[in-house]
Parts: sequence; structure tokens; C-alpha cells
Amino acid sequence: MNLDPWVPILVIASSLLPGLIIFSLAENSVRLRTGLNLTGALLNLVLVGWMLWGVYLGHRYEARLALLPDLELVLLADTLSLLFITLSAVLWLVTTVYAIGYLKGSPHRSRFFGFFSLCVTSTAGVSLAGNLITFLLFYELLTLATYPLIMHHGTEVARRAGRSYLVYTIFGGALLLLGTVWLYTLTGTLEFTPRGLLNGMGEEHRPALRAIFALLIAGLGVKAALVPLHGWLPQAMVAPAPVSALLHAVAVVKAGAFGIVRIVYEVFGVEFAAGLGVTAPLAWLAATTIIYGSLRALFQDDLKRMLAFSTVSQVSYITLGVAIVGPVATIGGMVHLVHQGFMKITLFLCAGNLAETLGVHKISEMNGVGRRMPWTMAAFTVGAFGMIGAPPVAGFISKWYLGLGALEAGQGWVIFVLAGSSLLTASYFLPVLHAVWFREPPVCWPKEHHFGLRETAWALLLPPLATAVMALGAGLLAAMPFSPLNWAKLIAAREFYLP
Amino acid sequence: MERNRWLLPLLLTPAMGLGYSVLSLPEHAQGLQHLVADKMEVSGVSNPVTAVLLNFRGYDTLLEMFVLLLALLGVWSLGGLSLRREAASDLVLDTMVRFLVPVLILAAAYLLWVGAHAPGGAFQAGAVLGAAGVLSLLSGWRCHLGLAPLPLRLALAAGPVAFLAMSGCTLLIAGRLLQYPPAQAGILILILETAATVSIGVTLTALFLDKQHPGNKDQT
Amino acid sequence: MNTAFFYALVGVGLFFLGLYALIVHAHLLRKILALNVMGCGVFLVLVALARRTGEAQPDAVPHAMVITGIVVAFSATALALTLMVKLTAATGRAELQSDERDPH
Amino acid sequence: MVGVFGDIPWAVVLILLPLTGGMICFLWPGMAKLAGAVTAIAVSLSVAGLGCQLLAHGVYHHAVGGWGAPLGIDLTADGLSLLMLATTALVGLGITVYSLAYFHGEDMVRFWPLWLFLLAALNALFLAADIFNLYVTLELIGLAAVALAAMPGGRDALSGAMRYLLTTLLGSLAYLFGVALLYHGFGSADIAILAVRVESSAVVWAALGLMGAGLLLKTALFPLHFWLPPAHASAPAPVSALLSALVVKASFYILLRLWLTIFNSLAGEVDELFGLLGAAAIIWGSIQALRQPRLKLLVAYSTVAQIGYLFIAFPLAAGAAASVWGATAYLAISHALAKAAMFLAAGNLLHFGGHDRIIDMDRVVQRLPLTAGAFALAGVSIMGLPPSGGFIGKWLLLEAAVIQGRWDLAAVMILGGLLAAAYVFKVLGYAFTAASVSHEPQFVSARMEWSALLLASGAILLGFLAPSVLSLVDIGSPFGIMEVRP
Repeated sequence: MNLDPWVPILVIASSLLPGLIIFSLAENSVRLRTGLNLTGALLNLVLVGWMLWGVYLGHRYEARLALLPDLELVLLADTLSLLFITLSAVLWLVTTVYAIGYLKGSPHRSRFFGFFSLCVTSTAGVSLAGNLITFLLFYELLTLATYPLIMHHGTEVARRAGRSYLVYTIFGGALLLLGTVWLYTLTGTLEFTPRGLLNGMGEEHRPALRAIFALLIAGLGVKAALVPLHGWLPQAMVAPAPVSALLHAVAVVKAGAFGIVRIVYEVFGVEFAAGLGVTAPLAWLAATTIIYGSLRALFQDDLKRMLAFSTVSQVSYITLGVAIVGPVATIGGMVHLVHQGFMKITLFLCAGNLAETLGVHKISEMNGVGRRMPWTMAAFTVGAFGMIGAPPVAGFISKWYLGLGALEAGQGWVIFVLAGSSLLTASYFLPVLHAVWFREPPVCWPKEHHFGLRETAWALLLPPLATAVMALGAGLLAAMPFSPLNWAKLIAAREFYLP
Repeated sequence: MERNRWLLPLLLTPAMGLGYSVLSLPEHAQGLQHLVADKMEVSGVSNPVTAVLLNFRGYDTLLEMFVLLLALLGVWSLGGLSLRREAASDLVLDTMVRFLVPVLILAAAYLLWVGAHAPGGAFQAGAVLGAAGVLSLLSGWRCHLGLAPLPLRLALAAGPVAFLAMSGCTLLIAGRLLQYPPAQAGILILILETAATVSIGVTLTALFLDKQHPGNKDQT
Repeated sequence: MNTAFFYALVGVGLFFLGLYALIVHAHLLRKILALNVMGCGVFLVLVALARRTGEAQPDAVPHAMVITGIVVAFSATALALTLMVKLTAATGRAELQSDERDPH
Repeated sequence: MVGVFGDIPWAVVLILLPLTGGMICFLWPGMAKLAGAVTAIAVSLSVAGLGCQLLAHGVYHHAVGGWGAPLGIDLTADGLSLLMLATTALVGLGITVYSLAYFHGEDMVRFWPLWLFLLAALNALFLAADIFNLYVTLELIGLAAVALAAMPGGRDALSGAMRYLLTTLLGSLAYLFGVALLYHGFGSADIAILAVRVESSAVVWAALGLMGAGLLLKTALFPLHFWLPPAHASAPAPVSALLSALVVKASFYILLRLWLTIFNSLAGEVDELFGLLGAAAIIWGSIQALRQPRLKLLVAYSTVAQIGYLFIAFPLAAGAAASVWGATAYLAISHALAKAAMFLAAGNLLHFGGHDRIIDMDRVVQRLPLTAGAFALAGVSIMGLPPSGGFIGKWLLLEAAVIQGRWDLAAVMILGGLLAAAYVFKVLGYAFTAASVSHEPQFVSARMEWSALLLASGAILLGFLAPSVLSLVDIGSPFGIMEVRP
């Protein structure tokens, strides 16, 4: 019996089943819930590792289920999906550990972890989707699974944030649906195909295809927080810190960016898209978003809001890499999908630690916090330097390849965008770092909790340290096999530019 | 009232259209008359309307019995319609009812019997029986003391239950719903009609039993 | 035009007369009566047109349909009247609230 | 085994069983609950039996009395009938389980016979092949439904039921007039015979107008929906669920049947009109739902909107009949499951808090998680988000609309989905927050919560069953010949 088709199904099940069981658990069965969570996350990681190795050796993991008489749900592990799912599997484990520590003793944890698992299930589905309808299904599921997480506190503010989130995402989902249906009526298939499934479409369809592209990108751009569709993201900050971390680094925002990658490369085909003339506007949109996000971040005092606008800016690097059209830029965009995840999750987990341990939420309250929480702030510093793009942190690699790719594709203006964005990023992160390390701490913190000799609980401290190490490692060890960079090169080589 | 100004022409137009379409029907049409006539011999009765009601389209009549029962259930569910009169005895009414009720019951029996070969039948007989019941109620008559709720319900259910039983039997024996063996069709139809008459008559009367009445809402 | 069609036309007239009354009158008893008039119109059409056989015997099937229809109409009227009585007892008026009336 | 069960006339059993069950409830009220539960289960099993029969032998005919049409009455079961029967049985089972816990004392005695007779009438309607027989079943359904809707007895329920009764009677009379014309015009009341004999003439157009108007009124298509919200909102929760999920579908089923058979060759412009009204229903119903302060009214207006989707199919059917009607049938059954679940969930919330004001719902996500979950899952299907039955139906309709270049209809469907999301999430948003005024919560039994949740899960599960369900519906090709995709 060939087990290969079952692997992607097992990956989905490894987070779905624990999630469904957790819903039914009583609030105080902490041990069972924690066990389920960690087992699921570890199992998920093992399975993904197995697929990673298998795909590297040329295996094909594909599962199909008929959805309609002539349309199937497809789960497929290829190099591109593995890039994303590996990221989500690793960060899920990290975030789960963190969330267990973060939510210790707070109410409604069964509900929280249930939806948390569903959220990861959807992300896994998004990455493993082998055609557009499967993608759409998990993409909408992601919306539904994240909503209760954003609403978790049940306050009026949370309700408004949840509403705003839905207004954007449901609207985006509707556009995506319309675009998908339209595409389907033209092609009769929605399978993701290396080099695009539209190759060979006739001249007469070009206007329709442009409209479809706009619909799909607008639908995905909501989650990818492309300007002007980014409005929900800063509001969604009311969610608990692990949720924010997951939303920004892996799940929602990345799902949008990943979708854009799929659409441009595997539905339209990047050269076909360039021929349609739709990549240039996309590049401009991404560039605008990058600059706009950085500018807005510059003027925030709320730490999480600043990080949110930083996300708006940073995620668009992925879109930019896609829209530049060229193998090297592709590598830059792809690898940033992973790198941004490591760095941003570090920053958010650190922000969560500050809020949880010291009650610090604002940048103006962060003076001297490095002396009180040196480890946390060290991780934060790594993340911040990564965002700026300073070597040797991973962010540098992304920007390097993006810049090279832009030059190779003859789009020099991108260099200015990159440089400008780095400058802006530096100007909102460096003052923070300065305050953290070199200013005098206040006499007392807004709301301090003590954890004995440690600066904070282990479950809160270890995850950001781990991700900071990953961010560093991805930069330092970029030349090693199975590094994100090499995997991105594999994608570029295997899926896009070799015949 | 001004909303009615345009209502009249608005209704006249479809009325004229409908009138025209009725007139456009052919002058002569057989309908199913010949088919009915052909099968009269095996229907068990000689009155075509009864044959259609209880044999050819007996299934409609089966459902019909339940329509009536449903109406009664609905009325009872709302608490019933009260016919109780506060006035004491009215000699004229009382005497008339004493004479009329037996006559009506007789008339009902006759109508039931005659339905097999001439106009008449269960519905007509039931209606007359119901009239007798309502008259009795109007004159202040109440359920007989011996008449417990279950018997009343059984009388109400007689028609539907008879139809159900007949359905079950025909289904088991002939394999078809309400397919009577031609030889016994006449007697079977008479049984059904009798049960239906009882049901209809009692139902028409029972509609006017109100909540205070012992015949209704006896449940715990 | 023979008598069958005359009666059928009267039936059509009754139907629309009833419909007019149903819309115009607010009192529930009138509405219920109007529905009964409409029903009579339909029954008349059914029975009248059954006479077109050109023989002594009219078509029996519509007659049976009308008997069925009468029982249905009767049952519905009984339920409607009860509802009306209860509604009147509950609201003090034998009308439906005009603010929620049908938007015809 | 198969041989013995294969020969049982399941279709007839489906009618006689609930009639008998109802009769037992009437005669011996003490046994009402038992009879109700047993009947609901037996009906579900019988539908399964009928399904096997249809799969093995194709369309099922039963000539009642052995006469056969046109003299007698026929019963027919094809894929479409089977689908509706199965939906009725499933939703009915869920509502039965719910009602076992919901009704007590006198209400219980009143509810069970009415419900079982209604179930029988629904089954009879879906099996009928005779337009006059359809009239009788319609009236049975109407009377049972009104009696059920009037059960609470208060001012709202009584006036809602009164309005409902007047409307449903008017609709039935218009339908009966159409029956009279068709019978006198073509000498039969049998649908199949009429479908062969009917040709365009004044009588047919008059019948089409009368029957169409009557059935639209009963189906509550905008602007004939005025009676629906008060009646559905003021009835007891399980009754609201029955009315919205099943009763409205019954008259739509007749309309669809007639349009697919007798009026098949006519009615091009009428199709456009239906589409227009359907679109208006979607927009108007959704906006009204969004504006309602009370949950049950919101759900009732949502029904008005969802009915609109069923009529969107008419103008599209000319291009791709089978897939469009398949989509419509799919939407109808998904809506039946989802809406039943929604009303049951609303009933739980009403029972729990003593009111159904949306903004005063007090943290029900925490306190009644199963009910909130049921509402949310049902909402997913109503919105047409994947994976759900509602999504499948909407996808197929959207596909047809885009292929035929009907961007107006596509836009309305998308907009309807957005508005549905708005009203569903309005409720869910307040379900998370605490209310300003707290109240003494009432106990809600587990059966009431689970039956709502299971029905809602059914609507979601339908999202994965499309290939088999669609092939089942196609038994006897009720929608004409399946067209081949290019």
C-alpha cells in the first residue's frame, strides 16, 4: 500500500483532531490539553520533516477528494508548499509553548486552543492546497478560525476589531471567490501548475484575465495587508500576544502573501503575467505598501501597533519579489516568507513578554527595559536588526537577493525602495533599541510580575530565544543544505525557470 | 380608500383575461367521463361521484379526512369555539331540537345509504349529522355523562382510522394502496363511508366544544 | 355560448369579487368570508365546466374534487374563525395591525 | 434480505407511517413522545429504503387503487423527490429530538399530532404526481403549519398565524383555480400526462399565472413575503424551524416541478421575472435581517433572502439546466438544514436568556458553546462560505451566471453572501461580549443543544457530499437531460 497520499491528510489531521478534542475538554483539564497540543505540534513537525525529505528525494505526496462532479479537493506537497508548511509547523510548536505559558490561569483556554489548532490546520491546508478551490476553502476557514481568537477577550474593543477584521476579510473572500469562479469558467481547471496553468490561453481572453488577476490579488491582498486593504491589521492587535504573533508571522498575513505567490507563479505563470502587464502594477503596489507601512510605523507609540505597521511593510517584500519577475528576485521573495516569519514572531513574543511581565505596552515605557529583561531584549534586538536588514541576521539575505534580482530584471528603482525602507525601518527601531539598552529604567514598572531569579517564566522566555536563534541561523548558515535560502533556490529552479 | 382606486382596474384586467381563457376552452370536452363510466362496473357503486371519491381518487379522500381532523386539532389547540348560551331553557328551540335531531340522524343515514347509487354520500350525511350535533349544542345539550373523552376521540378518529386500516390491509393484500377487490368493493366502500360519516358529523360538532367542556383537553 | 360557460364566468367573477373584498376590508370576518366567496367561485368553475360532456352525465371527477374542496374550505374556515375569535379576545380588535399590513 | 426490503412500497409507507403515528398521538396523548420519536426514526429508515429502491430500479411509481392515471392518482418518486424526502426526514428527526425536550404538558399534547400530520403531508406532497392531490397536501400542510404557528397563543403569535392562514388560503385558492383550468383544458390532473398534452394557449397561460402567483405567495418570494417574518418569528422554536426549513420548500418544490414539466416549454419572460424578484429578495431580505433587533426576526428575514437564491436559478436554467437545478436543489436542502439549526439555536438562546434581543445576549459563546457553535456553523452555510452545502450551491450558480455572462445575478449573489456574513457575524459578535443587564439564565437541555449542532454540522457536511448527492438527484433525470461540459 502506498502511504504517500495519506501523509498530507495526516498533517491536516495532526492539528485538526487535537483541536476538535480540545473543544470538548473541560477548562481545568490542563495537563491533557497541554499534552494534546504538544503531541499534535510535534507530530505535525515530524510529518512535515518526513515530507521535506521525501520531496527532496522526488516523492510526490498527493491526496484527492471529489468536491463537485468535476472539481476535486487536492492536497499536494511540492517544494513551494513545503516552504510554507515547514515554517508554520516550526512556529506552531514554538507558539504553542509560548501560549501555554502566556495564558496560564486565564479563562476560556479550551476554546482558545481549539481555535488555535484550527487556525494551524487552515494554514497547513493553505500551504498544501493543490488547486485554487482547495486554497479558497482553507483560506476562508482561516478567516473563520482566527475570528474567535481576535475576539478572545470578549470586550467591546475586541468586538469592534473582530468586526473590522471580518469586513475586510469576508469582502476579500468574496472577490477571491468571484475571481476563482470566473477563472474556472475560462479554463475548466484550477490545478496549481508549475509555470502557470494559463500558458497558451488565447489573445481574446486577455482583458478577462486581467480582471481576474485584479480580483484574485485584491482578495488575497486583504490578508497580505496590501495598501489600501491593510486597515484591519493594526486593529487586530487586541488579540492575545500569541495570536498576534501567529497572525503576523505565519497564519493570516502569510496566507495572503503565499496566495499571491501561487496565483502569480502557478496559476498565471510569471512570464505570462508579465506579458499581460499585470506584474508591474503589482510591484508598484508592493513598493507603496512597503514605504507606507514603514512611514506609519515611525509614528506609533504603542509597541504592538508599531510592529503591526512594520508587518504591513515587511510582508510586501514577498509580493515585491514575486512582481519583479526574475529568478533571483523570486529567491529573495520566497526566502523572505520564512525569514520574516522568524523575525516577526520573535518581536511579537518579546512584546508579549514585556506586556505580561512588566505591563509595558508603549514604546515610551521601554526605557532601560534591557536591564530588567536582558534575554528577551536580546532576542528583540536580533529581530529588529533583521527587520532593518543588517547582516548577519536573516533579513539581510532577503534584501540582498531582492536587490540583486531587481538589478537583474532591469528594475533599478526597486533598490531605492529597499534602501528607503531600510532607512525608515532603522529610524523606528534604532530609537527603541537605544532606549531599551541605554536609558535609565524607571523606578517601578507599570504592572510587574516576579518570577524568582529569572526575568520571566521559562515558557515565555524560551520561544523568543529559539526564534531569534533561528533568525540568526537562517542568516549565518544560509549556505547549508535545507536552509531556507537553498530551499527557495530549489523552488526557483524546480518550479519556475527550468523547462 | 384611495388605495382602492387603482385596485379595481388592477383586478379587472386579470379577471377579463381569466374570463377570456375560460371562454377559449373547447365547447365540448369529455374530461374523464368515459373513463369513469367504463370502470363503474368494477367500482362497487353506481354513483359516479361516489366512485371517484371513494375508489378512483380514494387517496384524496383519505387525506381529506386528515384535513378535517387537523382543523379540529387546530381549533382545539386554540382552546375551541364556545357555543354556550347563558340563557336558560328556550321552550320553542328545545322542542324543535327534540324533534329535529332524530329526523336529521335518519336523514343522514339515508344520505349515506343512497350515496352508493345517487347523489349523496359520506360528506353530505356527515354534514347533516354535524348539523344535528350543533343544534343540540345550541339548545344547551351537553355531552352525555357516560361519554368519556377517549370514546369521543375514537368517534372523531373513526373515519381516518378506517381509511388507514383499509390502506394497510390493501397494501398488504393487494400490494397497492386502496385497491379493493371488485367483488367486495361495494361493502368496503360502505364501511369507509359509514366511518367517515360518523367522523365528519362528530368533528363538526366537536369544533364547538370549548375548553371547559369535558370532551376536550382531558389530558393530565 | 352555452350555460356551462355562463356559470364558469360567474365563477371567475366571484373569484375576483372575493379577492377585491379580501384586499379592501380590514375586518377579519369579512376577509374570511371573502376567501369563502373566492372558493365558491373556483368550485363553480370546476362544476360548470364539467357539464361540457354533451351528454346527460356530467364529468364526475370535478364534482368529486369540489366535494373535497368544500371540506378543505370548511376546515380552513373553522380554523380561521377560531383564530379570529382568539385574536379579538387578545387584542380587542378583529383586525390585523395596519402597520404590518401587506404592502400591496 | 435485499429482496424482502426491496419489495416494500417505501413511498406509501412514508405517507402512512406518520399518519398512523399522528393518530396514535391524538388517541392516546400519553404516548405522544414515544410515538413521535419512533415515527421520526422509522420515517428516516423508510427514506433510506426508498433510496435503495431508486438506486436499484430507477424511478418508482405507485398507482393508488390500481387504476393509474388519468383516472386514478399516481405516486412517483424520482431523485428530486428522494432528496426532498431525505431532507424532510433528517431535519424532521433533528426537530423531533429537540421537541422531545422542548414541549411539556399541554403543549406536548398539542404539538405531536400536528407535527406528525405535517410530516405525512410533506411526504405526500413530495411523492404526489397529480396536481389536485398536490392541492390537498398543500392544504394539509397549511392547516397544520398555521395551527402550529398559533401555539404560543399570544398576541404576536395569533396575528402572525392569522396573517399566515389568510395568505396560505389565498395561495391555495389561486393554485386550485389553475388546477381547474388545466383539468378542464386537458382532461387530466396527472402531471406527466399534462406535460405531454399542454401547449401554449390562453388557458395554460392563465393557469401558469394563477398557480405561479399562488405558489410564490406560499413560498414568500419578495414582495409576497410580508406574512413570513411575523409568523416564523413568533412561533415556538421547533415550529419556526419546521416552517422555514421545510414548509416553505414544499410550495417551492411544486413550483419547480410544474416549471420542469407542465410549463417547461413556456415561460421565458416569467423566468426573467423570477430572477429579478429573487435578486430583490436577496438584497431586501438581507438588509431587513441586518436591521432586526431580535434574533428570531433576523433569522426569519434571512429565510426571505435565502428564498431569493432559489429563484435566481430560473433565468439561468435555460443555459445549463441540470447543473443549475442541481445547485438549486442543493441550496434548498442546505438551507433547510442550516435554517432549522439556526432557529433551534435561536430557540435555545431565547429559552436561556428569556429574550432574543441581539445586543443583550450575554456571553453565550462561553455559556452555551454548543448553541453558539450551531449558529456559527449554520451561518457558514447560509453565507455560502466553504466548506458547506451552501457554498456548493452558490458555486454552481455563480459558475452558470458567469458562463452566461449574467454579471448582474453574479453580483447579487456575491452581495447577498456579504450581507449574510454581516448579519450572522453581528449576532456572533454580540455572543462574545457581556450584556449590560444580566439575567437569570434558564437551563437548556443537552438534547436541545446537540440537535441544533448536529443539524448545522449536516449543512457543513453537505459541502463534501456533492458528487454523490447530485448523482442521486439525477435519478430519473428530473431536470431533463444532463448536459455535457465542453
